[in-house]
Amino acid sequence: MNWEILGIWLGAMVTLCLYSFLYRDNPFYKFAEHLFVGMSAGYWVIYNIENVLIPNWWQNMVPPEGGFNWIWLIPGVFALFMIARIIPKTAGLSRLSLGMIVGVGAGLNMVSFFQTNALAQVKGTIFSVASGGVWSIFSSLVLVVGVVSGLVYFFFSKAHTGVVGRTANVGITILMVAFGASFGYTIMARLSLLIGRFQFLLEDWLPTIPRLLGLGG
Amino acid sequence: MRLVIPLAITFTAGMIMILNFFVPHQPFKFLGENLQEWYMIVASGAIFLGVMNLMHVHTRKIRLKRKNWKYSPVTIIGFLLMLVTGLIYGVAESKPFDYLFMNMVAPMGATMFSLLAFFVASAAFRAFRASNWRATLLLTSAFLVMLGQVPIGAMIWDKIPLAKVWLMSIPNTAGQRAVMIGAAMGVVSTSLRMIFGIERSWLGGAD
Amino acid sequence: MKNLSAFMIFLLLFAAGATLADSTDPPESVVTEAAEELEVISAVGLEASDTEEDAGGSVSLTWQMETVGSDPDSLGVIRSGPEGEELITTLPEGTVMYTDQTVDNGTEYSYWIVSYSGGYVQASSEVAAAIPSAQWIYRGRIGMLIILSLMAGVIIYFIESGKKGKELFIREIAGLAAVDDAVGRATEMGKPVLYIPGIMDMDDIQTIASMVILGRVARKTAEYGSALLVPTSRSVVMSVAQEVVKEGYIQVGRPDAYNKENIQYLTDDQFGYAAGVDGIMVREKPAAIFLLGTFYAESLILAETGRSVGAIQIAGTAMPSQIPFFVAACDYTLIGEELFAASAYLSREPKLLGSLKGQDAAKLFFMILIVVGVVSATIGDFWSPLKSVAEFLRRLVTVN
Amino acid sequence: MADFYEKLGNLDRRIIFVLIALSVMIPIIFNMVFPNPVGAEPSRDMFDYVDALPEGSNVLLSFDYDPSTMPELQPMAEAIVLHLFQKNINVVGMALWPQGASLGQDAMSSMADSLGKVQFEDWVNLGYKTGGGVMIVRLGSSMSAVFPTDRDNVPWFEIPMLRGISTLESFSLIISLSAGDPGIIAWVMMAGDRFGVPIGGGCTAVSAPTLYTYLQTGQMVGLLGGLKGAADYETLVGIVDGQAVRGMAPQSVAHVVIMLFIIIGNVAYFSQRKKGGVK
Repeated sequence: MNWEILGIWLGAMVTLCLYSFLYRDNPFYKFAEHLFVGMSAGYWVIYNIENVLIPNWWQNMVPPEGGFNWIWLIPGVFALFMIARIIPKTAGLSRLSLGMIVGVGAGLNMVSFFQTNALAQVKGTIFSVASGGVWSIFSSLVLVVGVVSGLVYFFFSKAHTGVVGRTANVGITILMVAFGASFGYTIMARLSLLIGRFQFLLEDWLPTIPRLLGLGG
Repeated sequence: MRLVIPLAITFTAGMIMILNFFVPHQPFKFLGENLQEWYMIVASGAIFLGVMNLMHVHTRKIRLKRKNWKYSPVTIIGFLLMLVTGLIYGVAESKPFDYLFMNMVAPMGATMFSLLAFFVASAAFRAFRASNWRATLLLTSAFLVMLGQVPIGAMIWDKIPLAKVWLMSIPNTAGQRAVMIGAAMGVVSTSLRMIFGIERSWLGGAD
Repeated sequence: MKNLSAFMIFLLLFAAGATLADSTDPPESVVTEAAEELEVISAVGLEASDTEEDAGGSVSLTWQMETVGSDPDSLGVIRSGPEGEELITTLPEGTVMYTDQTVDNGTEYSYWIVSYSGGYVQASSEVAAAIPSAQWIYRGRIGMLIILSLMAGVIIYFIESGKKGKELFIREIAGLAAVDDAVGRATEMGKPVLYIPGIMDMDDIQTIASMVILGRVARKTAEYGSALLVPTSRSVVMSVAQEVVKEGYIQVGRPDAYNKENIQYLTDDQFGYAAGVDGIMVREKPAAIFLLGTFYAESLILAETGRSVGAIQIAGTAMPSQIPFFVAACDYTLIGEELFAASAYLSREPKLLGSLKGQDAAKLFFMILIVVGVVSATIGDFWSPLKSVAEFLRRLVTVN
Repeated sequence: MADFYEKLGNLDRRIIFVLIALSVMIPIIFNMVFPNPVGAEPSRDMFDYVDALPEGSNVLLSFDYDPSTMPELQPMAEAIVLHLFQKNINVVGMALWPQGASLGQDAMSSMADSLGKVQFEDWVNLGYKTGGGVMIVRLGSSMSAVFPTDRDNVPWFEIPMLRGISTLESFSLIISLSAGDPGIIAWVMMAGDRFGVPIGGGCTAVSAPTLYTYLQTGQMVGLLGGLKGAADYETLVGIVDGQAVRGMAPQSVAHVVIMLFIIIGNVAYFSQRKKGGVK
């Protein structure tokens, strides 16, 4: 049994089933979709066990060289509280774990978003506009005006009328140009994904058909 | 009463993470690092909750013969197949678990990802209509960048690829920066509302 | 006799070394000739200091290696402290820094680097001492701390003033005004409402914001009586969604209409989730679809399929790379900060509207910072004192 | 006549899907190659700068990527190495990513065999060193301290072409093929800004926009962006059916198809508007 060819055929079959969705919803897509959801859920359970629960928790709580670190019981208990939602009576316990997760998320997001998305971007926008030729001066002006008017567009507590309205209009205009440019730019990356899949179908899968029928080399 | 403890935990966890960023001194370094590890363990431990729900939904669908119930066994078998091979054979290369992943799960992921090539085209066809001047700007800048990406653009006018570079380095950067700075303000304000318990509907409590 | 010749060569090296030091490019021949018989080089300019901005218990050592001479086999770091003298580590030659983490705060330690060659200590650097201690603040992050606490103070202030009933204005946000008629349309057509909370977990702030909006949407579907489907990609998000939707139905007085089966987990896999949700879309044919939270490449797979089933689509995310796809495929798109304003907008609660005013104040602060920074940097090119103003502003927002 | 335009405007999207599938499949099946004229853009600036380097000058080529980004960056590596060898420029290879060293070795040794270039005289591979930006600063003061030997453990002083090289300033150009971090940004900050050595490079399409700003401020002399950048350099160096140029064929056809549909969509839209409002 040539496992390699079987592997290519399995891959090709599920690929074609998923592509059938482009025509319309049909039994082949339903089959592949349900299979994909089930198998990927199974994959991520194993992934979580092998890459997070065992190395980061179990091996810390019960180190191979013996002994027991009680401190690692705390996350274990919190995880059990989450799973306790299954039983309606103890579902309330899961709120404690939720509290921890949301707390860690809020604290971490707050500082990292503020550092990378706010301060670093503001720092990048403070520069001398008068460097380089006329074209680079114009570009720098567009960049600075774009950022400032973009921020004005995001104003909530003032109606977009009068001066604020006009600046916000300049802002949304530059935002639209930015969205158009990044949409157009991404097309090449998406197409190369499709090229990769078709190369698999045309150059890996199709040649196996004559070999299987004993015609080819 | 049932809300006070969770909100207290959220406040402490949030403040620890913030202080861990600003203060290198001992208690916060130890607490901050541990908290991040603990959070990861709780979130990944919770996955059993999800898969139990998945199995429950599909077994119930079969029992009640709901619409498309005939496909539910496929999900259950697919899930058990990966779970059992993963537990028995382990995740090493060329083992059944890895074989199934490389030859079925990964290709399905790549195929769904490649659907974007089709959807980008149909979205462009429908959305890039010059209905108002803002949509016209969206359309022209997308069109110019696409032209700049392929040789035909350079054939028409050799400055077009430069226009693509300009559009991507100036207006695109300005737009992205404005969105990022604005979003960061929203993140800070939402985080504060969470940490100080001003927003509590996510806990299912009356606010 | 052997020692005399070794000494002579040492003298030759010393002379070559001296000439080498000041002349820029040494004559080719001198350098190669002397290379064979040279003294093993030792570390010079050793500096020991308490490791900056750490939790204490560590000393940083930095040094250079002499350039003229044969390389040692390896380097040894010797430390003398309260427990006496000991070799704490050996390092490959050519290393120029080491951090000793095995020290206690407050005690003085002295260090020196020895060069081993042929198993013996051939050369040793001079001694350097340091006292490890813990610092209370990352000095590079003080600027950020000031701005962040200023901003937090302003936001809390506006929340408090909101509580006191001060009338707070908030501009029209098209996407959010459409929530009502989107749910209304779904009810008229007897079709379900589909709410997609993104693919990240509850630690992601956009997902948290999405859960709060889900609470508001759940109240509307409870009022109107249409079905609300919420497929999730993470188990924790599933539990929060069940909690929030149940609460929405209870608050509107329709606990019986809450159907836990509609809020289900699919898979943690990004594209498995996209495939599953596409399946739900084409089979349930929802009349209104919400895509609010963190999305990556799968954003257009969902939005384009939603479009094909003819649903009103309201999307919102703070991921700059995905907004263009939502703008192209959805009827309304909440761009970045508008996603976070949704809960205040929909609930109209004074304290939430207050926090929006605080966000506007912060944006105003940054806008002024940018404008003053750019003006002073530009004029600074011609009139230098202003350049230091721009430099100061840049340092204020620098975080390291 | 009006409903023709209306039907055209709401064309069934599956027609678009079929055309996109064909425009990708046909070029792959028939291995088509299209002419690839290069406009006045950063890939041409990169080519012109290398082309203007005098014979016998030294260029440092850093392979900062791994197999996952090979489709875009390996063709760039081969085209750049070919161009440097054609100009009889000494190529010193190194890598900030572990697998970059072996990918660079493939590119350099294959090109060297075809052009009769001799290892240690015309090109050398110093291999991978960890440390990213910090290591680059160290290269600024003494390269032999960081690379006492090359990738095959030949000591620095025994390699003839390296005798004239002591620090980064001995190079007339540093080229980094970068898939992320550490990569071009580290080279621009640590080598370009600090030691004033001209920096050129190639990167994946996804990281190109952030790097374009370096071109505008003059911190980079040229940049190859994604598969299109690789195809441009292959064309400029004279490789006719290079890997990247072949890869560009389905891209060009599909892009043209999408652009045509945008035009058709607008034609249908405007003709309906003239005929009294859109439904």
